[in-house]
Amino acid sequence: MAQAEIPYQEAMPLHHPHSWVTKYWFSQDHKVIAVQYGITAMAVGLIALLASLLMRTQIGFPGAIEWITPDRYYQAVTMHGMIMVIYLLTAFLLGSFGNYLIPLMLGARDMVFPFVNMISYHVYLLSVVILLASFFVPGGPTGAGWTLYPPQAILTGTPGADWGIITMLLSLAVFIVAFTMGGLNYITTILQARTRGMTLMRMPLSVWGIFAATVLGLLAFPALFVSAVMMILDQVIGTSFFMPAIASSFEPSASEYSGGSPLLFQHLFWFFGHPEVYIVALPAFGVVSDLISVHARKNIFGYRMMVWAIVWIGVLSFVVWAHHMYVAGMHPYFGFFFATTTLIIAVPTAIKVYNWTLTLWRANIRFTVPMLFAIAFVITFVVGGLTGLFLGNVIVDVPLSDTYFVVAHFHMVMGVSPILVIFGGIYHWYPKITGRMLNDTVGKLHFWITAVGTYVIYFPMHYLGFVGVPRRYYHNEPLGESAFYPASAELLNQGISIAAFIVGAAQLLFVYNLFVSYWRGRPAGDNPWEACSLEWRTPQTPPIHGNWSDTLPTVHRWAYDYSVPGEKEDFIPQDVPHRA
Amino acid sequence: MSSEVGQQHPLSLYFWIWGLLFVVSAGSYFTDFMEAGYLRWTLILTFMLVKAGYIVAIFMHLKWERWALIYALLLPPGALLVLMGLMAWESWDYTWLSRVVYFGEDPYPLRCPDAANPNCVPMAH
Amino acid sequence: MAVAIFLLILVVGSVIFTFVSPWWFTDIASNWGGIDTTVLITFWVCGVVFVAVGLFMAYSTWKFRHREGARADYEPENPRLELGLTIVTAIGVVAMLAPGLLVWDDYVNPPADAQEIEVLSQQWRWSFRFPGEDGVLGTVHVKNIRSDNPFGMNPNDPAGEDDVLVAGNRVQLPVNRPYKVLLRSNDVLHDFFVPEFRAKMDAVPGMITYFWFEPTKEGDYEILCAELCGKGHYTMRGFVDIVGQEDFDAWLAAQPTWAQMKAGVTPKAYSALARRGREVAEANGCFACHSLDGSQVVGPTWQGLWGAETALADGSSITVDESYVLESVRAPAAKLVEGFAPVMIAYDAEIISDDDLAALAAFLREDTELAEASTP
Amino acid sequence: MAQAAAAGHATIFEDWGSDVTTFKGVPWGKAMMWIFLLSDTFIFSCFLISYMTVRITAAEPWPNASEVFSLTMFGAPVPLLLIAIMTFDLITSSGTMALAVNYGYRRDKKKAIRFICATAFFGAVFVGMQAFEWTKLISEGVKPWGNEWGAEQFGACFFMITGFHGMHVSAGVIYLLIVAWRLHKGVYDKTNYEIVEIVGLYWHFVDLVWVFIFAFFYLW
Repeated sequence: MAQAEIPYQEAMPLHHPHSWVTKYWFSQDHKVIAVQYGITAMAVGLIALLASLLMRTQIGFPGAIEWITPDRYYQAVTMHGMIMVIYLLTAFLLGSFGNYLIPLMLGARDMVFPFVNMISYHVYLLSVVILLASFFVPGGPTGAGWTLYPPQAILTGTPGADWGIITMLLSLAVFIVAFTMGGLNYITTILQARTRGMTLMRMPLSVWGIFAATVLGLLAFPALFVSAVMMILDQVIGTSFFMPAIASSFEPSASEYSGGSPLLFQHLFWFFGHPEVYIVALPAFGVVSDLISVHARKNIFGYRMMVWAIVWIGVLSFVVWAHHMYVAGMHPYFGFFFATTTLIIAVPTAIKVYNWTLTLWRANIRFTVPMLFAIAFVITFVVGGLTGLFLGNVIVDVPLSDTYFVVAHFHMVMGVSPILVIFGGIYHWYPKITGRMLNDTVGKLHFWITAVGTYVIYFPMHYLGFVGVPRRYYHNEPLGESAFYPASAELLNQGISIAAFIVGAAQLLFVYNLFVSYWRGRPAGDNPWEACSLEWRTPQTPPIHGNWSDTLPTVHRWAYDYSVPGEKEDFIPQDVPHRA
Repeated sequence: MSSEVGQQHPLSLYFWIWGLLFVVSAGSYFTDFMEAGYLRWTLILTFMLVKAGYIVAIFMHLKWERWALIYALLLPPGALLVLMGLMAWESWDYTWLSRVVYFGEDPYPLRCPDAANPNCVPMAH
Repeated sequence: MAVAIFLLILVVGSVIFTFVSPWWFTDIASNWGGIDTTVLITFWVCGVVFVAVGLFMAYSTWKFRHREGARADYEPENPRLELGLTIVTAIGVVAMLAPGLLVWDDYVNPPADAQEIEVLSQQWRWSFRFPGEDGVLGTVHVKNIRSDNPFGMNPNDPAGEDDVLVAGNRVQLPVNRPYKVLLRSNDVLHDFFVPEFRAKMDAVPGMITYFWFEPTKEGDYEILCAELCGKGHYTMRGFVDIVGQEDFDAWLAAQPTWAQMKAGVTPKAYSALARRGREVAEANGCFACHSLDGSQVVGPTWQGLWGAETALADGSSITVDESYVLESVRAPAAKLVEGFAPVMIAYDAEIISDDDLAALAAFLREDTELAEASTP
Repeated sequence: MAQAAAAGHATIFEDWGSDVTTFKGVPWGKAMMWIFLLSDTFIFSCFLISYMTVRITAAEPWPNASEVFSLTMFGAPVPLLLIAIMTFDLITSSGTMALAVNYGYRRDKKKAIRFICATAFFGAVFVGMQAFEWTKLISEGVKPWGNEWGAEQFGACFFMITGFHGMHVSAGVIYLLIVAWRLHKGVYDKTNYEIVEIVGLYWHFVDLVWVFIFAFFYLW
């Protein structure tokens, strides 16, 4: 039966490029699209990095640059958050890693609908263009915070409440269209276009993570789409979905609103927003599992548990959303329900951490650059995950919410952690993409500055939160003898800012490495890391359009046969048959 | 197996379902002439689910798909039921009540004589 | 090797930092010691896990680093170990969750004798309302808000007549009495947060939210807005002064009730031009940043402004007169008052016409003059 | 088809545990359409849940849909008359679509095309009636930002939900016509004509959504 169906894929029509434009710009090759996604996401990510440095300048050294007015500060806060979460992390982990790895790891020729896949990237590019356009519209980009809570997002007390917010919402809606086109492709490919022998329980965990995240995305982004549509209507034609009766001293016209519910927006936003956390986290979990296994030369510990943990985290992520809203004024009894579900989700998450560390036990660890990033990810994620238990436990969240504790927590868990994985993944797969290795020395320098620097930035920040320093303050000067911002805290903020500048600058090393190694890097060979999974088994490196030779590979084993007792080599690729 | 790809069913089945859908829709329409109350709501929801069921099961052929697909499609909307339930609870038991109690807004004095009474359930119509 | 040392330093360093650094909770000043306890439980459970995982990783990365000829174990899974870890984790989770839920149950159920008070928030200041002698807060609605009814009191609700209205960012409360704080917002989301009380809750426009607490220690505590509410978010501060009962009674008695405010106990005989000036100020949102009662919000207060000697940011000083007022509206940054950030936008003649501006100046002049005239 | 549900629940584990494909016998395009519809279900549900929330929280009275959407016939107002006609029109189109799918699998190309076109026609009629309904309502004073009878969210929800549904119907009509044209040109001759079923899934889904809108918006 398998033999009967596989020709369906082998006969797949491939639109080979005929010109520069169809090869690099309108390419239907998933590998090119992956690189397009990656470059675009990184470029827009640099803007987010700049925004964060502006913020840190103002927080560490208030008034040092007069150009940073409150308006610009809040715009930087907003754009930094939104770009990082959506346009960098989501786009990179799914658009870039997803596109590159799914067909290669599953032994497919390409995504099932390459044309839709190509359109997906260009719609994403359009959403980025609209996003960047918001910097040039009257009033500048929105400064409502990345959560875009109404009513303030569309009232004039907030920067960019006219054009800024409209372009932001429009860009999000377009992004969701792009994601849907890509996501449908990923899921259909994973479910319907695997090669012979590739059962779901033989898929590398990277694919599992991307698969679960894509499912979450397809079910969660609709809530954001719907709230974006309704907020645009509220802003442009004056409906009152999210707008109750308002008496704004800034905007007399706001009195035309009545009867809407700001809480509704928050529920919809977090019904999307919490799965979004896992949309970013699950691919990172998957990729890091593969990195650890390959470079520790040991099978991933407890593969089946890892898969089920991914599935359960995905399922539970839809019933925990309101733990972002414990002090938002929602129904007080929701606290019991959401605290319980949230702490339940900690169990599968903890299992994943245990299994990563247990994979290191009795391993044979090669401290390559990807491995360094993977290890740094685990310890960063441990800190971020544990502080999540504070914020998920409803009453503990009360004094800590909306303080720097929250900032530190989510940067650890969904800022730094996934980015460390992205770096690790790029160092790991760059040889496959380009055929050359990234420079090891520069890579290690980049790693140490980034890993140590981010810890120095975010670990002390938790304690500012304990003191009670609220987040999103343009400056913290207390009015009187207030304990919430002692002089020592100001010193701490300066230290954090300096660390942030250093880490920010260090990212240039990475960009430099990417460019220079493309031409000067050491040739990589087919399988420099001696990994088992299928992407290293293509006949050519870099793989050609269509990935495989005339027949697709046949899979005989899981992707983690490292150091199998009695075998000569310490790894057995997936398409090597068992000995009779 | 090889020759029989796709869905082939006798035409009469479609005509039957087609007819039934008309009947159920008519029933659904005539609930509008009823008095408001639990009976009417029961009928509205029943007709709605019957109609939706026929369309999905027969017209969209889900009845003849394999369980692997059926469950993959029917389970995820459970998340929506959680969202819907919690939003309904919060809306009437908390947001609406606070508007009535503190803002003195009560458009339906007959519907809910004692607004502060938590047993007082707002029902439309 | 370097990685193992890095992990070791990281774990040990984090622990030392926790105990040595001066940054921790402020001294608590309310009944919510239970919150601190649950935080500590969570802190210890999580801290132990962090140290254990960190040290385990440090040891593994040192012990099992790659050596020539070495080979890893082959161990796909170990169901007993995995089950054991799952159970231990579940126990830890319950240990944190159970006390947390108990305290939350306390948090959302105010005691029957808790006194209701209202905190009214708007961009970017706080006001407060006490229920008066009848102990009942009158109904309110934003639709009622006018310049002569800033709290939006329902004019037809007798329960509101004796409500005590406190404008300005400062409020007093007597120590050792439970309060159910009703939170109301006129415009956007705000959040009433006093770090020393631990408690906080968002104020959501279009509905009422609440939390309760009982102050246990006298002192002045700073109120922070903890929910982003626009560009003036960071300026939205105030004070809660926790005092003895007698001090509080005296203070409360000095505040106007709604009935007194309606009757115009302190009427001001503005000219028509000045009344128009006040409307201009309201229409353009000036009162969001400039108060009339002496409280410093985002910009300088307008109380007693006219004719006052004002220090400027560049070190010079100036007497407030018509030409200065005009300049400050058209080009606010030109002569910035000391101690304020240059956050005000410039209002050109398209927004506020010259006539309107003259009316505004007249309002400022008469407001100061009338206040001086009424002061004995 | 014996592969049907009758095969039992054990097939779930077989299918999900197998290689190559999880949904046996489901072409790529059909799998993709199903997953898209699942995602679209979340969009429409979020719209309807939002509508439910603003309706329950509304402190102003909610206009009575059966009065607002009545048409005068023979001098007496008949509630929801137009909506009922629209409902029957959409069911009719669903029936023709089902027949088109059936003929597609019988490889009766001509009849399949004919019924697809009939479906598109009924869809276009639906959009036309909706345009009429919108015009009438707007002229009677129902606007997205307010109406004379009560809560302003009534109009906002109405235009948003029916508008989004109407856009789906319009897109469906175009999709149907494209498929019919390509079928006629013989683009799909080498396949099993599963494209007809794929477009049919979309069309039935649009009808399905209307069932919920009818119950929750017009009858509530």
